[in-house]
Amino acid sequence: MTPVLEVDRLSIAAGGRRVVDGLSFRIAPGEALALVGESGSGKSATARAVIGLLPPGLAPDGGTIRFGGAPLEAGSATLRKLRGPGIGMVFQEPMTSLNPAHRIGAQMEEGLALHTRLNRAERREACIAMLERVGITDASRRLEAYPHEFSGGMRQRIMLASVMLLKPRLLIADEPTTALDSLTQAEVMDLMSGLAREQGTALLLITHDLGLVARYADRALVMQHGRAVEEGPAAPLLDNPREAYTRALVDALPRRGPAREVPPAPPLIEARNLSVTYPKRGALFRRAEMFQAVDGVSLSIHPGEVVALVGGSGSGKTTLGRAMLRLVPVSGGQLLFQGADVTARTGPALLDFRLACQIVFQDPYSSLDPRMRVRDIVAEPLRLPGGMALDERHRRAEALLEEVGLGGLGARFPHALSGGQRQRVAIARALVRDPALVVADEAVSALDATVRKQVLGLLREQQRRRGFACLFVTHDLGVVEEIADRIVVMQHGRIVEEGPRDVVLDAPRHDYTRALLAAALRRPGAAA
Amino acid sequence: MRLRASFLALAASLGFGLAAPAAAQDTLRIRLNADIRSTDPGVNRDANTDGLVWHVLEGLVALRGDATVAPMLAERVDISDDGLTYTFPLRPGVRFHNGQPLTSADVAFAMERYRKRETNWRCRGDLDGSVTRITAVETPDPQTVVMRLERPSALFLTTLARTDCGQTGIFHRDSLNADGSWRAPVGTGPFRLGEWRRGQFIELERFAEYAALPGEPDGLAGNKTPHVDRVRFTVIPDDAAARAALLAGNIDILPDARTRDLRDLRARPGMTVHSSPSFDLQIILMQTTDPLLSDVRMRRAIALALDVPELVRALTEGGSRPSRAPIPVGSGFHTPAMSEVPARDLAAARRLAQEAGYRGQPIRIVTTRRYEAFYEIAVLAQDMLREAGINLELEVLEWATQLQRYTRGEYQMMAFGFSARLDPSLSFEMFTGPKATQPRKAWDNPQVQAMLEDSMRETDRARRIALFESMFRQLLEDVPVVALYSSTNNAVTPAHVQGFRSWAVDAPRAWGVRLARR
Amino acid sequence: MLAYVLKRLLVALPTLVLVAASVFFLMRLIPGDPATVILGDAATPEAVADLRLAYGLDRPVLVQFALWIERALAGDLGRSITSGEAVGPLILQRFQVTAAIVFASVGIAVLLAVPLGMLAAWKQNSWGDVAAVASATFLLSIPSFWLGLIFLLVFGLWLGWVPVVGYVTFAEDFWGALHYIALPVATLALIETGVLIRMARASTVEVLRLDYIAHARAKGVPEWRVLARHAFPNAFAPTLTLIGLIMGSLLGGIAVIETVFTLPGLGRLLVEAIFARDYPVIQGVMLFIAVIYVVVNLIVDLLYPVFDPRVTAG
Amino acid sequence: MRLRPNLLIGGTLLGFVFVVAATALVWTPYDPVRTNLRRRLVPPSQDYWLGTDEFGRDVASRLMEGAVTSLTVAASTVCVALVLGMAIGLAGGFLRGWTDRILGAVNDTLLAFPGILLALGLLAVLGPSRWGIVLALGLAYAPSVARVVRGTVLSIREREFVEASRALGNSELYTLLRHVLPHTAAPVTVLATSLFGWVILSESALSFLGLGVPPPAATWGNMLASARPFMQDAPILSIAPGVMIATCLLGVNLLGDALRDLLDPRDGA
Repeated sequence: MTPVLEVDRLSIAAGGRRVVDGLSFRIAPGEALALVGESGSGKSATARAVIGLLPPGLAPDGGTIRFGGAPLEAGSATLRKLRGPGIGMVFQEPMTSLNPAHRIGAQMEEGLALHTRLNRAERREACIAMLERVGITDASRRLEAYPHEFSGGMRQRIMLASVMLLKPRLLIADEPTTALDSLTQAEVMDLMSGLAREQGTALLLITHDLGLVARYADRALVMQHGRAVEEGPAAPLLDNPREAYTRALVDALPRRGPAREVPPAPPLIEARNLSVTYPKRGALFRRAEMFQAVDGVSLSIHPGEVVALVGGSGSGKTTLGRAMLRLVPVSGGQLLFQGADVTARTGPALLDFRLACQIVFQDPYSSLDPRMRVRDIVAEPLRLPGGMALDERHRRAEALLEEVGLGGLGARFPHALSGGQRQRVAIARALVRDPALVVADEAVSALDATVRKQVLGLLREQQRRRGFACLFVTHDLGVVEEIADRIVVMQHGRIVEEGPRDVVLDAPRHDYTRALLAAALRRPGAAA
Repeated sequence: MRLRASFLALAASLGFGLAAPAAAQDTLRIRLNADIRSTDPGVNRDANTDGLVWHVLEGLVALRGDATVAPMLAERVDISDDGLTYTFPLRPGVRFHNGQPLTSADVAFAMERYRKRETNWRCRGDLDGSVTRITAVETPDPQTVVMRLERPSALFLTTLARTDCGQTGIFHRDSLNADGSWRAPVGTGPFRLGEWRRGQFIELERFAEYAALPGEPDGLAGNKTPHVDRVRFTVIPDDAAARAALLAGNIDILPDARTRDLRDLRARPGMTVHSSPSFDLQIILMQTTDPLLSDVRMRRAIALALDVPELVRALTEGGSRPSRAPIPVGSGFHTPAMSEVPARDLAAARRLAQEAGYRGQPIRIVTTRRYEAFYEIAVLAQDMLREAGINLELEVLEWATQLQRYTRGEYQMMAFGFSARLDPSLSFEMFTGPKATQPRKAWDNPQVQAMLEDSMRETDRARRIALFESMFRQLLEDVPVVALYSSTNNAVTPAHVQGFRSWAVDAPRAWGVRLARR
Repeated sequence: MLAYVLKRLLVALPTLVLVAASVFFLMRLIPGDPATVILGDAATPEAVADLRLAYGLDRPVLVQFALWIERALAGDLGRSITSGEAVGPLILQRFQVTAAIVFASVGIAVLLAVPLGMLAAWKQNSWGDVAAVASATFLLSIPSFWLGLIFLLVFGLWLGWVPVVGYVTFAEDFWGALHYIALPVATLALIETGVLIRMARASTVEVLRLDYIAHARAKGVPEWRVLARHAFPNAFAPTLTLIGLIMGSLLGGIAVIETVFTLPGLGRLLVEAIFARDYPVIQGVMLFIAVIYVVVNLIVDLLYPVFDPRVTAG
Repeated sequence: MRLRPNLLIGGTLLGFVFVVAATALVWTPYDPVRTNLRRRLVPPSQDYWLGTDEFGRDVASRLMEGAVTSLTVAASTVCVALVLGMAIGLAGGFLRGWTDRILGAVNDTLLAFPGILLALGLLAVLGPSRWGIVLALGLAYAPSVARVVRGTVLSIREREFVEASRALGNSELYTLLRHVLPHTAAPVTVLATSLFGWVILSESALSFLGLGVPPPAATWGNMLASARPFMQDAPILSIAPGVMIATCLLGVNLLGDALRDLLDPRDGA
C-alpha cells in the first residue's frame, strides 16, 4: 500500500548552509515514526518542510515530498487544501501556538468551517465532543474562553483537539511536550497516540527525547547535522544501537548512580513550617486576595547532601527553592542557616547568608546578563565584599571556567555560547565563592539529552569535590536518579513524600509520587 | 485665464459656504486680519473693531480724510466765544436701524453711558480732565444737544470724532441689555449689524432708510450711501493667505496689502492698488534715563548714523515719505518746516559717540516679529549703526512682552509704532510727558511739556502750528526718539470693485462701493 | 466597567489639578498682561488700572486661582478677556473644527496605513515592502506645516481646486466643509500615514513570527484570512496605543496646521490667547487639553482588550 | 535585509548636514546676519548660490548657520530630555509603588502640556535665547523617554539574571546600575535618534509660530517662517530650509531604523 508520506532526498538550505541534507523516509498509514535528534539536527525543519511552513530564511533545496503518492510543492493550492484534513500539526510552544485574540471555540471551529460542510451547530457539537475527549471538563463553557485562561498542558490538549477534529491522515507533532512537566507530558502524549490510533492517523513525532520514542513510536529515525544516522523499529534501535551517535543518545538517558552515605551532621539549612503567599494580581484599589504557594513546609538539608525537590508545575517546589535563599518574601515560619535564624536578616548579615548560598537557574538564556562577558559574570560574586583586585578576580574566574570545561571562552558574551556552555557558566558563577549550599532550579531541564548528561556530570563531580550541599529542584524523576541522595516530593505547596532516593523510587508510598514515577521517561528496562 | 476659471470654481465652492448662496453676488467681502473685539464703541476695541463699528454707528461729528472734523449727526456745531459751550442742532430725518427717529434724548443717553466709570470707555479720561471736562450735557429740545466744558480745548471735537473713541457713536437704548450691559449696536450708520461668527466673519446688511448727506464721501464724513446689500468681513489672520484669497477671488477688498506684495499685485490684470498715507507713526524710542543714552551726544550720534531716507525707502519701497516729525505728513498741520530730515553724517556720529564715552559696548534694541515693520526697522538700524561703529543688539520679544517693556520704559532702544493720532497735539503727547508718573513716555522735558499743554488749549490754528514747529525743532535737539515715517495704507481691489478709496486710517469703508460682477 | 472608568478619572484628577495650577502660575510669570495688550500703545496707567479692576486681575494671584478653580469645578470657565465670550462654549466651538480635521485625517491615515503596513510585513523585504517603508520614512521626515504651505500653493493657488481660507461646519454645509478641510486633512493624513505604516509593519512582523500564525496556516487557512483574522488583531493592538498617543497630541491642538490654513481651531485659539495673555481662555483650553489627553488614554485602554483579551480593563 | 542601505543613506544624509554645520563654524560665504538693502531677494547666482532673503542676507550662509543652530539646539535638547527622562523612568520602574505613581502623575502633566506654552513661558522667564527652547522642548520630551525607560526596566527587572544578581548578594542600586541600566541603552539610543528628529521639527514649528530661537540667529525654522510671504516670488527661500529639514530628518530616521535593527536584542540571543 502507498505510504501516507514519502520524503525523498529532501534538502533544506539556510543561506548557504544545508540544515537538512538528502534526507529520505516514509510513513505507512497509521504508523508512528519518530524523528530523533538534538537541537540543530534539522528535524524541525524537516517537519515544517513537509507541511510547507518553513520559517523565513529556510528554503527547500531539492528532493521531493509525496503525500499519498501525490507530490507536494510548497505554496501550491493543493498543499493548502491538504493542510488540516490531510496533514495536521501540533507545535512545541503551547503558550504561543494558540491565537490570544480569539476564543478557543472559534479557533477550533475555523478548521471545520474551512474543510467540512457542517453547519454552526454541528461544528459546535464536534468541538465540544473533541474537547471532552481530550479531557477538558465543562467543554461547552470553555469554548467561550480565551487561550490565556488555560495552563500550558490544557492549551496543548486544546491544540491537539483542534488538529484532530479534522481527522488528518498524518499528524506532525513537533516537540509537542518539551515545554511541559513530565506528568502533563505523559498525559498529553497518551492522548495523542490514543487519538491517532482511533482515527488511523499516521504520526510524525519530532523529539530529542529517546524516552518518548521508546514509549510512543513504532519506528525511529535518528538525525544528526541534517543527515539520517540510523533508522529502524524503536525498541531494538534503543536496546542495541548500531551507530555511535545513537549509543551516545541512549547512554544519555538517566541512570541511577550508587547510593552513598552522607555523614550525619547538624542540618546546614533548615526550613521550619515555612510559608510563602503571593497576592493574585489585583487592581489599583481592590485588596488582592492571597495565594498559598508554599504551605507550612519543613525541610532540612545537611552539609554535602544532595536533596531532590520534585513536583509538577504549580506544586510550589520552585517557590520553596527561592524561599530557602530568601529570594522571595517569606510570609510564615522560620529559616535557619547553620543553626542561626536568617528569616528576618537584612543588610550585611543577609549578605553573608546570600554569599554562602547560591543558585543555578533553569533558563541559561535569561539567567546570564547578555551584556557582560562570561569572565565578568563568573567574577562578579568575588566583587563582594570589597576584597579582591580585578585581575585577581579574573584569574580565579578563568581558573574556574577552565575547571568547568570552558577554558579560553572567558572573553565571550553569553549569546556566543551554546545552551550547555551557558549552564556551565551559571554553575561556575554559583561555585566561584565555594558556597555551602547550591540550589539548582530545573538546572538541566532546558538542555538536550547528551548535554544534560554532561552538565549533570559536571554538577555531580563538583559537588563531590567541593562537598557543598545541593537542593536539586526538578519535575523529572529521571534526572533525580542520577545524583539525588534524598528525594522530597511536593504537591499543592505541601510535602507529600520524603525519603532516601532508592526507597522513594522503588517503593513510593504516595499516589502522586507513583504518578510522577510512571510519567518519568527512564531508560527502558531500568527499574520500574 | 486659468485664474479666471479657478476663480469661478472658487466663487461657486465658496457659494456653498455662504449662509445665503443667492446673496453671494451682492456681498462685498473684505479681509479682516483679526476678529473684532466687540461691537461696543470705544470700550473693548482695536483698530478692526473701530473699522467695523463706524459702518454701524455715527457720532455728532466725524473725521474728514485730512483728520479735520465735520458735522455728522449734528447739522452744524456752534461754539460759544469763551469756547466753553458747544451746541449741536441734530440733523432732521435721521432714523435708527430699528426705525426710531434720532432725538437729543438718545444723545444724552449715549453720552451718559460713555461718561460712566464702569463703562470703561477708552476716552472717558480725555473728557474728564486730561483734554477737558464735560460738565453737562443738556437737551433744551428734542433736536438740540448742548455740551458744557470746564475749560476750552482744541481737542474736544476731535476727541468726540476719534475712531478709537468709537466716534462717540450715538446708539439707541435697544443696544443695551436690561442690566445696562452692551448687547449689539442699534445705530444710524449706513449698515446694520448682521451675523457675527466669531473667528470667521462679521456680516453687515445695508440700512435701506439710511439718511445720507449730499456730496462725496470724505473720510468718515460726507455722503455714506451704501450700494451693496451685504458686507462680509472675513477673518484671515495670515497675510500670505489673505493675498492668496484675493487672487483666488475669495475676497473683494484686501485693505492692508503688505508693501512687499505690491509690485506683484500691481502687475496682475484687473488689480488696483489704492495707496494713502496713514496717521500712524513708525519710530525708534531711546531711554533717556539709560546711563549711556542719557548723554544727548550719544543719542544724536545714533540719529546721525541712521540714513532715514534710505531706511524708509527700503521698508516701504518708496511708498512712504521719510519724516522726522511726529505729525503725519498727511495731516493739515504738517508744515514744510517739519519736512526737514537731517542728513546722515557718519563722521559726526563717530565723533559724538567718542565724546559721549562710547567704547563699542552693545546697545540693545527691543523689537518684535508681530509687526514686521518694527523688526525690519531694528535690523536695518543695526546695519546702519554698525557703519558708525555703534554696536546694536537685537532683542526680539513677543509682542505682549515688548508692550510691557514699553509701558514700564524698560528698554535702551525700541523699534516701535504709534497708532493713528488725529490731532497734532496728540502726535507729540503720545511720547511726551513726565517719566515719573508715566514711565512709557520717552520725552521728559518740562518746557516742552508746557508748550504741549498750550497747544491743547490753543484754538487758533496759526499759533498752534508755531508751537508745533518749535517743539519739532526741540525734538531734533533732544532726540529722545527718532521719528521715521507714517506707514502707507495699500488696499488692493480686483476690477469688479468700483468706488473704493483707501484713506488715512487703514480700516476700509464699505459705503460708496459698488460690485460690477456679472 | 463603569466603576473602572470612574476610578481612572479619579486617578487622573491630580494630573488635571497639576496642569491647571502650573498653567495658571506660569501664565502669571510671563511678562505682559491682558490690559496692556488691549490698550496697546495708548495705555495710560489709569486705563490699565481700570481694565485690571474690571477683569479682577487686581486681586492677589492665589485668590484669583481659588476663584477660578471654584468656578471651573462648577463648570464655568469664565469669559474671554479679549472677546468677552464664555470660554466653555468658545472651546467647544473651536474644538469641533480641530476634531473634524483630526478624526478625518487619523481615520484616513489608519485606513491607509494599517493594511499597507501589514502587507509590507507580509511580503517582508520584497520591493513593495522596501518601497512602503522608504516612502513612509520619507513622509514622516517632512515638516507638516511646510507640506501644508506647498499644498496651499499648489492646490489653492495654482490649480485653484480648493478655497485657501475660511471654514464652515459640517452641520451648516457638508460639501462646503469638505472643501475647506480637504487640504489640512490631506496634510495631516499623509504624515500620520508615514508614522502608522511603520508601526503597523513592525508589529505585524513581530506577530507573523509566532506559532499561532503557522498553526492557522497548518489548518489550511487561506493567507488573506491569516492576515485579516489571525495577524490583524494582534498586530493592531500596539498600533492602537500609538493611535491613541497621536490622537491625544493632535486633538490638543494642531496650532501650526491651523495657522497655515487659517482654521478657527483649538490650537490657534490657544496660540492667540497666549499672545493676547487671555488668561481665562488659556487656562480653559489647557484644562480641556489635559482632559482630552486623559479621556483618549482611557478610551484606548478600554478598546485594548477587544484586540488583546489577555489585557483586561478593570 | 534593508539594514545596510539604511545605515548608508541615513549616514550620508546626516553626515552631509553635519559637514555643512562644521564648515559653517569656520567659514560661510557671507556673514549670515549681515543685511544688504541693495541686494534683497536676489535670485540664485554664482555669487549667491541660493540667492538672498528679504534683508539681502545670503541664504546659503544662513542655511549653513541654521544647520549649526538647529543641530546644537536639537542635540542639547535631546540631552536634557534623556537626563530627565532616564531619571524619572529608572526611579519609577525600579522603585515602583508610590514613587512610580507620583512620577507618573508628573509625567502625565508634562505630556498633557503643549510644548508651545512651556516654550513661551520659559522664553519669557529666561529671556529670548535658544536655551529657553532647549529647556522647554527638553521638558516636553522627557516623558516619552521616561516611558520607554520605565517600560524596559519593568521588563528587565523580571529577567532571571536580575534575580541572579540579588542571589549573589548585590545591592539593589548595584543591580540597577550594573544589570538593568545597560539594557535601557538600546531602546534609549533608538529613541534618542527619533527625538533628535522631533526636536528639529518642533523647533521649526515653534519658530514658525514666532516662538522659536529668536532672530536674527538663523534656524531652518525661522527661515521657513520668514520665507513664507515670498512663497510665490522667491520659492527658493521656503524650499531650501524645508529641504534641509527633510534631509536631516530623513537621515535621522533612517539611521534610527538602522540602529533599531543593529541593537535588536533578538539578534543578541
